[in-house]
Amino acid sequence: MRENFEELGARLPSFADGLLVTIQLTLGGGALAFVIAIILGVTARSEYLLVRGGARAIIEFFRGTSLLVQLFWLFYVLPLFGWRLESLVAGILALGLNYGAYAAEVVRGAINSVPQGQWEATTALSMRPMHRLRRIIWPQAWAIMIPSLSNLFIMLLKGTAVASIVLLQDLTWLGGQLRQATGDTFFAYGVTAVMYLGLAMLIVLGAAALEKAAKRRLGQGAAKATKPSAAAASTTVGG
Amino acid sequence: MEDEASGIWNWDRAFAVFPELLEAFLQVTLVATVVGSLIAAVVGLVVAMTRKLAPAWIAWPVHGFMEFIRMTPVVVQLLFAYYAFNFDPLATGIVVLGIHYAAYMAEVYRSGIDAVPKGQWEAATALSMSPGRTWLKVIIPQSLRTVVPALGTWVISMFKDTPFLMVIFITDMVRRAQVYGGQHYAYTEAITLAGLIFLAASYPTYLLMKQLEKRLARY
Amino acid sequence: ACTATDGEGGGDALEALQDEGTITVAYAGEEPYSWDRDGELAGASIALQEEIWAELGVDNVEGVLTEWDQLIPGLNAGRFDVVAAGMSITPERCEEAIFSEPEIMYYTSLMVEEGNPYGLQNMQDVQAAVEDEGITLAVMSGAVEYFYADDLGIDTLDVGSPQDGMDAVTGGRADVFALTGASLHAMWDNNPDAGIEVTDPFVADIPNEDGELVAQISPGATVFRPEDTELRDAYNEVLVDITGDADTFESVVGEYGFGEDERPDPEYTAEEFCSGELP
Amino acid sequence: MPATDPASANSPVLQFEDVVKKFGDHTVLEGLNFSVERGERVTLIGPSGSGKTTILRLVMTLEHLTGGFIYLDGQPLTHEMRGGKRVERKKRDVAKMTTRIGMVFQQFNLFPNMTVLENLTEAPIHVLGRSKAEAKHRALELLDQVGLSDKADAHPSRLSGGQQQRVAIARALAMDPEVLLLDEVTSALDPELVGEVLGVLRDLAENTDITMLLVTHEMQFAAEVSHRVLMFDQGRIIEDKPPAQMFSEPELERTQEFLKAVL
Amino acid sequence: MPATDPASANSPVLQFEDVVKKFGDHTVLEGLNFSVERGERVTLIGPSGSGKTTILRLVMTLEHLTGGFIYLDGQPLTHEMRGGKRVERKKRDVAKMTTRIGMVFQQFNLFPNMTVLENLTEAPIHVLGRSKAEAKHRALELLDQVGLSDKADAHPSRLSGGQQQRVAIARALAMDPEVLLLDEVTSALDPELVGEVLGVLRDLAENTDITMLLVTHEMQFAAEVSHRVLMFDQGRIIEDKPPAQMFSEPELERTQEFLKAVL
Ligand SMILES: Nc1ncnc2c1ncn2[C@@H]1O[C@H](COP(=O)(O)OP(=O)(O)OP(=O)(O)O)[C@@H](O)[C@H]1O
Ligand SMILES: Nc1ncnc2c1ncn2[C@@H]1O[C@H](COP(=O)(O)OP(=O)(O)OP(=O)(O)O)[C@@H](O)[C@H]1O
Ligand SMILES: [Mg+2]
Ligand SMILES: [Mg+2]
Repeated sequence: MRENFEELGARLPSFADGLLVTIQLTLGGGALAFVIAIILGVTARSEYLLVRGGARAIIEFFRGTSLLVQLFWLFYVLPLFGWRLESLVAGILALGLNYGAYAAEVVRGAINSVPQGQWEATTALSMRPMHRLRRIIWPQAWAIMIPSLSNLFIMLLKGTAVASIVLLQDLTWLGGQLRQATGDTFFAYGVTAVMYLGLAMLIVLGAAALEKAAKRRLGQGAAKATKPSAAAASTTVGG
Repeated sequence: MEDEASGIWNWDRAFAVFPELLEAFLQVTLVATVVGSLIAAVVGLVVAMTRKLAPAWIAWPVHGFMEFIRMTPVVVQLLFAYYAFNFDPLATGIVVLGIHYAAYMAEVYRSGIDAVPKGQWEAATALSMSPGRTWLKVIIPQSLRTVVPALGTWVISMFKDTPFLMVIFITDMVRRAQVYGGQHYAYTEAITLAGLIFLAASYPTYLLMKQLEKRLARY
Repeated sequence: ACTATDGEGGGDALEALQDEGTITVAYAGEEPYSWDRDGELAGASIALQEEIWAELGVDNVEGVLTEWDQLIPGLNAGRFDVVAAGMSITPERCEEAIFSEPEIMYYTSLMVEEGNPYGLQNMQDVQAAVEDEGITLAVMSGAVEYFYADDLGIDTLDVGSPQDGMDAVTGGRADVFALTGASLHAMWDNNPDAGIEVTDPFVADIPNEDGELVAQISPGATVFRPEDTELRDAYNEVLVDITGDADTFESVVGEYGFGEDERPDPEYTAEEFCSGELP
Repeated sequence: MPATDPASANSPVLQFEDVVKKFGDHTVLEGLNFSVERGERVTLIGPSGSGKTTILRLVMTLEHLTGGFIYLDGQPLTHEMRGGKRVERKKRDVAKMTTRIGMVFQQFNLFPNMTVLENLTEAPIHVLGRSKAEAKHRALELLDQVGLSDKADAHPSRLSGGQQQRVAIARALAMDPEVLLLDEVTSALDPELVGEVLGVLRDLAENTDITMLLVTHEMQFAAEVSHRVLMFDQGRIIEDKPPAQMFSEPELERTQEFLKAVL
Repeated sequence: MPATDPASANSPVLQFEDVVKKFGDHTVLEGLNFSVERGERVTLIGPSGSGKTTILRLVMTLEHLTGGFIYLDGQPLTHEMRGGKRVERKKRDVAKMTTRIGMVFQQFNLFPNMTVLENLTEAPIHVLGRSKAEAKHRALELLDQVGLSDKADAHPSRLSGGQQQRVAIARALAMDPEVLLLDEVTSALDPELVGEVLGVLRDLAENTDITMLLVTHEMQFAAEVSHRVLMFDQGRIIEDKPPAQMFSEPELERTQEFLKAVL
């Protein structure tokens, strides 16, 4: 055990680098996924069949083929057509597209679950579609979608473990290296698991804070704040 | 796609590797997903009910454990289980996948259960129905309607996590594609086909779930 | 650091590399061939690369540590210039990639539990023990031993890396792990307390299509992109000077425990392995 | 279902003794005392938030009793004195007693996943242990009484609000309760549908001697069917009279004010 | 906001011409014709499901018009005849016209993510293009009218149902509509709170000459404020009279029946 920790200590600087890679992928992929989710989630509700169909096809395609395969295409096949992406870019792009497609369903579902009466009230006040979406529907949908998005965000964090496919040396990769150096599989992956757990906790805490703020804005805050909730933070449904 | 950039796509190769991939898909990916989903669906429900029914000293540790499962990569869990218990690798892998997804499905069940109106519980109490009967006949049947589509999403997601089984030396479809690639130094066809098989498998799953959802929405 | 050659032909490729002063080499992390030794690129394959590229006027060899399955796709996608992971030359692979002349000969060893309870010394022993005693053989998928086992009709546990194989043996998942001797010995040296031992390297005898046993001569070589034939030829010219002379060879790779046994017979050519004339 | 316990012979069927109910810091009922005799029909009236619903829910054990006691047929319901201390009774024992109480909710709360008939037979079969045939027979009888014989195999979602509420009443009656609690059972209905439900209840009042505790905003109906009206304000009974008196000559100013607003 | 279009000078402010509305196979309205004059207050009554809500929703363009035309100030609203064919009008043009119509819903539908003041100023600023100061000034004026000046900065969730409904009325008025549609605006309220909302509407009826089309079950209120009452049955107008006559001497048996049930 002692040697294991010594080995780990010696590798801490590279673990810091690996952590940085994982964080870059998570934040970059998450940000991109969020943007894609909004675009696809909104267009998938379009009244125009073509727009809606297009969004649906994109969502199904990126949900249906696996992240691994998408990454392979972006990084190894695209260059054969003359498009070369940097490792980090390819990683972020693949994560963003894949999880963006999942999150699009969350966004769509949350928008749909804003009560019908709210939509009708905006019509009664003659609001334009974009204005309605931005000012009335989104703030309400946002509060609904946070728990599911945080769930997906944790999935995305874990999904960054495929980074070694694009030659990035992330936490999982470094865990593998530690395993070779120590010959102790449990120790190496235990350390890795704890690091992922730490990052996931940060996401959970962040999401809980966001949800609280969103609910407060809807006037639901203090009224219901009876239970301190690790539970509320992790609620519901993905995709 | 195929001719001018001759290296990119070779149909002969695609036809050669396809049966191999399909075989691995049926033997590993499909089996793992189907059995894993069943485990996840059952364990998830038990966990969700534990959190509702069991005393705190049981409910909280179970919750904590499931949160740990949910927040750490499945790869790590696979490796741990594989070396800690000397069971059949495929069985170990399926159980680990099942429990990993149970952590997600438990949340789905929980929100489904919460979505059953409070009045239903009260009506059951007013009729002096036992808790067991209330769950069995009132709460679970009603929550299924909201729960099934969300569970379906996780089943589809599980399909695409089966390649992680390769860390415990199970040759699933993607692994088979990589081995083929390593043998012939040609990966594109094999990996792409694996992706398309995933797509071909998840889309019908999605349709199946829709169908089921409709059936449940009948009343 | 990756030099994009975009398939304009090998001659230009070498020039471009010389201008750049750096060649990017992919390796898979397998001691003693090519691995990361305390943050520095080391190994017999790497030593050869450095020697040869220096001779060709490229001073700097930069390594990219890569998983096995990413080596060839990365090479084809221009992510690196050559693969120096001691890849075996086989007819199937020659359809999609080009190899240098043989660089280092491989021998197979077996990693077993300490005391070698089944007394395994070669592939025939393994085959017999699998059939009679039901033992489990682990091989690394894609490695030559994987194909040996296939030809011998042995059901295997297919692991993804050398470390996986060792874990399989120490964890009781497999009774024997067959891999390149040098790699297994390096792992044994690094883990003297793991409760394992490694047999002496041997040349595997594998039945051909007619069922006759054939000794498997198995060399590793550097892989180039298909269009980089001129680059490969330039590399070969320097390489054969090294492999053609026992002392020179020893001086380059001796540091990593390689010697005359591993020096390829100059009569073997990559072409013969590619066409299936050898082994 | 007359009570067999001798203690109950002359005691009121329902009795509140120093009942206290708090939600967090908010005290809704503070030391409430009243009782209902067997066969009596009592209506609770009072402004919104005065605690009417809370009283019914306490009887049905849907809320936890903060202090005091409720007796059914002279027996303590959820809490009793033992060894000089007020202690909670065992869940099992409580459950056994609540089978003698039925409740109809404002929002019907029919089980949407069961047919009308299943709604009516589920509890009699699995709680009272009746045979399927017996439960079904009784259910059809009740459906006939509420005028819905033809809807036995329909799902609740196919029924109008008024029909759903009539089924809910039948469902409560299927358990042959001694006490029936009714909480604003018409206020979720369209005005035209209110009549049919009140009709069913009127029938019930005329033809049975079931004890009823009800909350309603239909004052005319309350006047017709109830023996006594209790006026609530801020969690206490401020007036307690037969309906004729209560509606024609309310004593307190608060009652007058309230009646003016709702009549 | 008097209409500037000369076509509208003498035409009714709202006119239904052969209006047809189907939900799938189910025909709710079949060739409905009626009109409302400027400043008139018209109440729709009739049994549940007769299509009253549907009429208001069609005017507000919340439902798609299956057949016929609706005119606002003589101009076609959602559909018009062009080249001898009935065609849909452009969304933009329709949206422009609907700013002249306001609607108050049974369930209030206030925006929970905004304060009361923001609820009232959002559309005037972003739809009508008023300045913030102007919108705010008008909003406060209206809040004062409905007696809620002190709630300007509160979130709707903090208000009682009656208060929420009063805000909803103020919100609709903030757009200065020519026509105000009100669909059972008191039926989601506790009986005691109904009064305050009716009071606000009574005020409005007395002090402005806004055109109102309303559905209500409060017959007394309808009698007080409306100029005309239309009795609906099965998607058609079966009686059309001033309230005094309608309630005292209904002609048709169906109307008598209905009024007996609800009065
Ligand atoms: N679950 C609860 N948590 C907190 N407060 C509650 C709860 N249920 C009821 N209350 C409060 O208790 C008080 C009495 O409520 P109750 O529902 O009994 O009144 P009510 O007389 O039935 O009124 P209404 O005529 O509006 O139905 C109210 O102030 C209410 O806000
Ligand atoms: N979205 C819809 N889809 C299908 N049918 C509908 C829809 N909306 C209304 N209907 C039907 O149209 C008919 C008229 O409904 P509407 O709501 O206009 O009646 P109403 O007169 O307002 O009744 P109430 O007094 O109950 O509010 C009803 O039969 C109703 O079931
Ligand atoms: Mg109440
Ligand atoms: Mg209506």
